[in-house]
Amino acid sequence: MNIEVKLFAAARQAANQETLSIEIAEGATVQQLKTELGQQFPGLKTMLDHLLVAIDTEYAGEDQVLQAGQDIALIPPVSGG
Amino acid sequence: MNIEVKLFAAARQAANQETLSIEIAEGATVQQLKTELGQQFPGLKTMLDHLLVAIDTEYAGEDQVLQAGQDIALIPPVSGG
Amino acid sequence: MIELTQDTINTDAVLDSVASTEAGAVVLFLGTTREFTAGRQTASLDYESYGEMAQRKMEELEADARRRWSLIEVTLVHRLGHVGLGEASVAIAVSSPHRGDAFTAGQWLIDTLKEIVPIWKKENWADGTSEWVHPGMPTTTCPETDPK
Amino acid sequence: MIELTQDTINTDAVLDSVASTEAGAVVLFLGTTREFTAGRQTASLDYESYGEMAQRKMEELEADARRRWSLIEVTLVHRLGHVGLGEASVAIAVSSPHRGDAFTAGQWLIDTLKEIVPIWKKENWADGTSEWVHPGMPTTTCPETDPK
Repeated sequence: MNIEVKLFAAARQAANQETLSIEIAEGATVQQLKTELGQQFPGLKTMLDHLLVAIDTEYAGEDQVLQAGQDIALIPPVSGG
Repeated sequence: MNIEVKLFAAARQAANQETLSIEIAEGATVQQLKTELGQQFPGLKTMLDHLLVAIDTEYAGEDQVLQAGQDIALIPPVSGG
Repeated sequence: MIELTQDTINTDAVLDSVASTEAGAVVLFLGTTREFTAGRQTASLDYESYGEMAQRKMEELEADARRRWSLIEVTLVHRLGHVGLGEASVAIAVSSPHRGDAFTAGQWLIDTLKEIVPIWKKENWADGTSEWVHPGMPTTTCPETDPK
Repeated sequence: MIELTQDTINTDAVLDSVASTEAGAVVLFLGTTREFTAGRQTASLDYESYGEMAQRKMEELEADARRRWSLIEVTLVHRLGHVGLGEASVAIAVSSPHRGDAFTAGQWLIDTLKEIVPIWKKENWADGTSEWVHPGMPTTTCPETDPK
């Protein structure tokens, strides 16, 4: 399935775009999405260990399974305040 | 010697005046001043255990000796803030 | 800035007094007049101070806080006289490079001010009685015609 | 009140939003832009957020704080976009019957906001370079022509 991934801050800058479109297998987990992103977008590779994934505006675990239609975002370490 | 004692809040109210004038012996301590005040101004008697004395705008110990010309005040438990 | 004032506390001026480009954190504390205390209704408060000593003790608080924490600016303002419901009777503001110091110093300043600065509060209850608040001392209810 | 805003933070409005005659204590925290960090000079900051998620996380922070402490009102405002030196990037205000709760909740709110709310800061250094701040992640220096 194809999913859109929102990017922010240094991740957005590294990819030079605000959303990525990526093809992943049905039943893929957050972990698998991150591996796939690293392969297809080399600029993100060094960041991947530091990125969390949000699904529908909630932090997701590495084993969580992705589904079509979800709101997916990469969350680099936050620095608000 | 004669000293003037400033009063505040409930102590001022109990004595119904802002300063008291009292005669104490040369070399009298804070403790002796308080005893004397209780005898001469019965309205203050029930408060005495709760009153501190300030000498020249600093809290004084019970054994501190009073001297003529000092700025003496009775300090009831404070409640600012 | 240390101030004892009969006027309404101007929180903008208090915040301006601690602003600094060295500061990463500002903490402002306001002590405000609560309407109900243990179920009893307050109409207003009156504050009285031993002015020279209160000023001196507040200056000592500032100096002590500056020794204990890394602070840029410290402001203590206490209101005197009549204070209505919801109004601030005290404002404490500190600025610091780091927020931990700003919070800790702010709390220490109000805690210690309430323990040692010679200022007294009279509660004017909604039932028409009033009394000076002297923690630990037996209560005295004031006649309405308190001479001051 | 929860707000993400491009505008200068209005501290009067923030304080008004937590005012209450039930409150004995108000604590306001402002996070302000420091000129020097470890000796390096900052010219300004830019903040970016994942808006829907930041809003949701800030609402969760308010709800959690209300469960943990006795609070009357809670306001969280975070600035987005360009923030100049000395200006506030975040304001947190809480009112409570008692000051201990107001201080503890205020500090917990800013500590936790900084850990979990998806907002990011870009330091624009005085030397013309800039970089996104991502604690724990190797630094990336941005070209001056960052597309956003």
